[in-house]
Amino acid sequence: MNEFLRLILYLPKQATSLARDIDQLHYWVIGITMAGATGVAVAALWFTFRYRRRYEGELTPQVQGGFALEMAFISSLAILFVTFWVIGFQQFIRIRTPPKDAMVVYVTGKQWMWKFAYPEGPSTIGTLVVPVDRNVKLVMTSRDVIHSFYVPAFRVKQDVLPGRYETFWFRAEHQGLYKIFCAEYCGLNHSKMWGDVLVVSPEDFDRWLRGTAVEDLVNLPAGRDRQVVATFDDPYVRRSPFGVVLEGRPLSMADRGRMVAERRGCLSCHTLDGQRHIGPTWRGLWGREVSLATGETVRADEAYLTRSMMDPQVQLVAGYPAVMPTYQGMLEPAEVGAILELIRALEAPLPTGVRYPSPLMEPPDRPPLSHVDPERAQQNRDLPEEGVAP
Amino acid sequence: MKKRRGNPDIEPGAPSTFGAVATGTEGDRAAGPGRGAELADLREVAVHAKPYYADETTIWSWLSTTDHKRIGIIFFVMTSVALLIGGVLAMVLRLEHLTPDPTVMSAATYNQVFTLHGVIMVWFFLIPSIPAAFGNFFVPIMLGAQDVAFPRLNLATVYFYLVGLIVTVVGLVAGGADTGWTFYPPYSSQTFTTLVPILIGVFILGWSTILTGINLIVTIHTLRAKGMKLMQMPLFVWAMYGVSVIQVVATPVLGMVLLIISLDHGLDWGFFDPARGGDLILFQHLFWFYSHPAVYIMILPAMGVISEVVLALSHKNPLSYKAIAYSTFGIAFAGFLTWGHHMFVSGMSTFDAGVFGVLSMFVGIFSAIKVFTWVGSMYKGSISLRTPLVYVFAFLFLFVFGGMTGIAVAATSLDVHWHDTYFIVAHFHFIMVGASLTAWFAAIHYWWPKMTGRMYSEAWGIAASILVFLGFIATFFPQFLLGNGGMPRRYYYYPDHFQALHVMSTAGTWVLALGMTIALIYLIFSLFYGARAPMNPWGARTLEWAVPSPPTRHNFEVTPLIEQDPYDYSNPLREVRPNPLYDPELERHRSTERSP
Amino acid sequence: MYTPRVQPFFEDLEKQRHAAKLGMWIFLGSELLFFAGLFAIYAFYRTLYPETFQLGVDHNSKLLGSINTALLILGSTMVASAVNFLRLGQRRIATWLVAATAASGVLYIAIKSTEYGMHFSHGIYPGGVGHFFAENPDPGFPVFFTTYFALTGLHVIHVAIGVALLGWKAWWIRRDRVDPTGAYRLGIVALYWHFVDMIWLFLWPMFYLLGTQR
Amino acid sequence: MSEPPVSRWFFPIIGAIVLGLAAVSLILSYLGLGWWAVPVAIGIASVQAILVGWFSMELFESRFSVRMLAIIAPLFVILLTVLATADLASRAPEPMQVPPPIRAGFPGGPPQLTGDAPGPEADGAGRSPSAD
Repeated sequence: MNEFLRLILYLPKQATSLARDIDQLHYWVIGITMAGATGVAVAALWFTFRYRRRYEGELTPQVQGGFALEMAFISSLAILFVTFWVIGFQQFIRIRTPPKDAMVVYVTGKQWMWKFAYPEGPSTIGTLVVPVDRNVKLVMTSRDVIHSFYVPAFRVKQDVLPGRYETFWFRAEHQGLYKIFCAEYCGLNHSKMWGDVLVVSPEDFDRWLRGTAVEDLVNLPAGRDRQVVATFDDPYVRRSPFGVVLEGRPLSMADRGRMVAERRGCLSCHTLDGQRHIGPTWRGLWGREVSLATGETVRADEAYLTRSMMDPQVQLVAGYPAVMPTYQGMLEPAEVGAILELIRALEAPLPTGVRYPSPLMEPPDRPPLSHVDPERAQQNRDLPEEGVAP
Repeated sequence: MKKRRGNPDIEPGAPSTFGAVATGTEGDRAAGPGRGAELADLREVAVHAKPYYADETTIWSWLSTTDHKRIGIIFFVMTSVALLIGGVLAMVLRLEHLTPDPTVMSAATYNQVFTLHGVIMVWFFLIPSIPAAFGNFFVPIMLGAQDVAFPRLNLATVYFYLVGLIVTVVGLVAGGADTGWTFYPPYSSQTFTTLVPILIGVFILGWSTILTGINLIVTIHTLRAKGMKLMQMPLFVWAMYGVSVIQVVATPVLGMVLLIISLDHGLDWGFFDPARGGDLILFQHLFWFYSHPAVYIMILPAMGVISEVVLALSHKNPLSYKAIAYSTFGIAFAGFLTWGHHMFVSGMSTFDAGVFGVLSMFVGIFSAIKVFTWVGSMYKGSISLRTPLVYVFAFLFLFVFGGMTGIAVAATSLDVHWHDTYFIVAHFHFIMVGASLTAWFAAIHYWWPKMTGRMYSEAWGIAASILVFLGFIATFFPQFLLGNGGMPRRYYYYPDHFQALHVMSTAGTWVLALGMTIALIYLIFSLFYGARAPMNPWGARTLEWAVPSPPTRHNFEVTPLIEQDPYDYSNPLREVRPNPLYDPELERHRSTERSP
Repeated sequence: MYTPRVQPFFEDLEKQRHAAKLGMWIFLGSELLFFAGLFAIYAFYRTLYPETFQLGVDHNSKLLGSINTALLILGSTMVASAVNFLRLGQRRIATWLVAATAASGVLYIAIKSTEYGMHFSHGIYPGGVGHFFAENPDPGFPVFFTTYFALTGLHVIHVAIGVALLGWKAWWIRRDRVDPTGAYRLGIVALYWHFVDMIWLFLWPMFYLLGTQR
Repeated sequence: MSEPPVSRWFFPIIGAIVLGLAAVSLILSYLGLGWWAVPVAIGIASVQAILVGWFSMELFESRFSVRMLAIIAPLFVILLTVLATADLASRAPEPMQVPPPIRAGFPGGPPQLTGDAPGPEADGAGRSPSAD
């Protein structure tokens, strides 16, 4: 029955359980409303035929509508509409509240393309590769105008605004390729701002994370609608817009965070190996109770860390000088995300086995050491010093 | 009783009503011999008085007229031209969608064409068409007044509309706008098109609707004929009252929004620019606070026309006069509470989405009351199937169909899938084209005899109305399916699998255009060769059918006495007699010393 | 002596007066909604940046704001008594009062422009332009001052229109030697001036009093 | 307006009361009411507005239609302001305190970052709109 109704109404295949529930409500609401509409028209036609004018000047009785009849009609309609709303709003809350254990992917909408950055490392343009049967939470922002991340197969969309983060979560239940559209008008090539959600098995996903190109994992359907899969793009390399396959080393976001910390001079006051320096160390800082100069303690979570980047003096850590300049308006959203991932990664040793000799840094008046870790420094040196944005 | 052609509804032998020559009736004798004389000669004047358009026929007399009927005709012509332009733009848009790739124009042109289609259709046709054209023409006559409360202000609205139209056309030529009719920042602040002239043009046009609203409200309050209480006014006047209230309260907020976007785009003041602390969702609140009541500005006059046509052609009193009158105000005020359902996915808080969702459901109930009362009023009526009634059926089916999809969209979770897709395009076209445009056609055909003194041809009328109905279904029903399939709005390119439905929809527009052109042709034809219209072709009881068609410059030579309820079809049509309080001295003073 | 002519379609002068007053009130209703957009913007951003708005309000000079408030309240009283005197038949006092109200309006505009001058000198321009915003880059400031310029600017334009109307009315009373029954024509302009005064009664606390209240 | 004239001192007294209220509001603004400052100031302003409206604008002698209008118009202002601000108040807390995006030519703002220069022709993505 679901399949039959879905085909009649030209709805795309339901890829998530939430989509199936929404479609159930869809069938009920459209069914009842269409019945109501045809009922009204048929009643009008029947009355026209039944009470057609027999002779000119025919007089008609003065029929006053019963107040009770009117009230009955109104209250029944009110109850019906409000039940639609109650069911609808519950589903809306399910759409809007992502589960706690969801895997996070950072999405940036930019004039006429979608970019995805995975905490584990690769970032792609136009193609969101996710494992099947796994909660995925997208933390989305826009670089210029309002876009809207819309996946018809999930029956969900969410506007993406510059200057704000919006969340969008789903749990794909079938492997396959689902189209992404931009639903909010955003300029010249708004109609070209497409993308794909590629749902693969968990093993394939892990192999993809470690660098296997997607084309080897799954044979993607050819044809114009599918975006060419771009993997391992490197934000520092300028590349063509529509996701030509490109080269680049697997850089985890934490690595990139460290590069940003170097460039912005954070490492001239903060250390990564637990040493106390001009500013508090970042190792083990994530989620720790920090005691502030004002006496109260606060948990070092994302909100606290980003606020102290923007106006450091507000929640100064006890026992440290208030010398940190504000980074308000200096950091890109992606850079903030990268630094957060770096701090989060410092709980456990860095996956790439980076060793940090101590002490690391000189006082700020001297230029910071150009490299942090001898082996990796060589790799980073040949990166052109260009703008940063995953 | 043989059914006579042309003039079926006047019972043989009944005295033709007050406007034309009235054979002596007992009413006059009772008014005393002396007064009978004045009554007779005044009626003499009435019969031979020339129609309003024949009074003076210089161009200047039309440009400087303060006669509400001429201003109604000028607005009727101007809004019809706007409909023509908007319709051509719509046809071009649909041509573009024949193939997923560029077909007739480039992406930049496409963006400007759909913006212009929106701006012209919404502000230059849908909002002013029925209130300014038919409202100006018929509300004073229906109330038994000679003119609106502020005639010169009424003329000013014509010029505001003209200046607005010219500034918008200049804006179109000087770079146009490609932001859609919603002008969402930050794109409207950064777009390369010169947006500001079009914004100023619509701002000036906004003044025209506000002043029309003020004029109609004051006319309804102060110029009703003696004895006509609020509950005895025709239902069309109630609809005009409701529309004018919304126009007066909502349009200024649009004016402010347009000014802010002009400052944003022109002088980069950055009200909503996130880089300078602004919030984009605040703009959407302000814009939709106006734009949702605006859609009720578009549908309420249509409901007023439908109430008139249903009751007149079924010769039946409304099932409950109070239900329709009060639900007009229900829609007018509830319309202001529901704007949030345009912003469910825009990043508004979940709490607000819930509040606006449930409030939107209640607006649907007021419309349902009206539909229930209309269909209920046809019960036990004496219905004659004429062209206006065919348009009423089209209205009933399309309005309820479109309205119900509105209820479906207000169930918040469904809107998340439908928002900004062709489902929404189909929903609001079902209401704007399906309901408002069909009601506009019904109004044209219902009042054509009164406005022009000519009868249109019934056969062609019904044929054209059926063509319009079928063309509409063929155009917009596929768009519901496109929306379900996930086809987003304002898309120049689109995925291949949507092409079949797009071709069907484009074919539908050709049938719709054909139906409308046929209607245009036979209406113009009837202007010259149509049969002379009798005073009361439908046998309706409202006051505008008690004056000669076309009416004279001052509608009623003497203020009429209100005796018969406007929808009392249980006793024969009574001749409208002059007001017994008629005092020749006052009347002479009024009738001779005319305002220019 | 000028006695207003009854329009042919109004039954009597009283009905015509009511129509004029109702028409003006509806127009003032729409003008209030015209300002409503900006009031909503102020309320929204004050909730978003409470402290920055208080700092911004401290930046405006409370003295000039209060003088303006007194001026407009005085003007509103004078024009109301002018209508009353016209009804009492004393045209001379009425003319002087209307002229005085117009003068108070001009003074208001003068004070307002000096305030704008002070802001420009401090490097505050609408749209977050100016060195003031570079020195304290708090995101709330550009939005506060843009709303300040928009709201007070729109209000000053309305005051200017009011001054022109009042001047024309003062001249009309003297030239036509208006009699009491014609007083309602002045009443219409008085309504507009009271409306302008009411808007400022709300703008004054919003932009001058609700600071950090030291 | 055509209504019977009132005594010559009627309107000056009303004006004095409104001026007095303004003075009260000014003094209160120096007392530092904290959270209560906004409701008190707006409350005093509303009382002043009602006084001016009821007496100076002759609502006390106007017919019901005018009075109804004088009540409805402010209601709509309150409706728009309250519902828009409610949206802001009830928004879910941001997952991250987001820095506002860098906008080319942000007047008075910090120097523009190198690299991806945002703006319509950014990133060579879309061809410049004119050269279609």
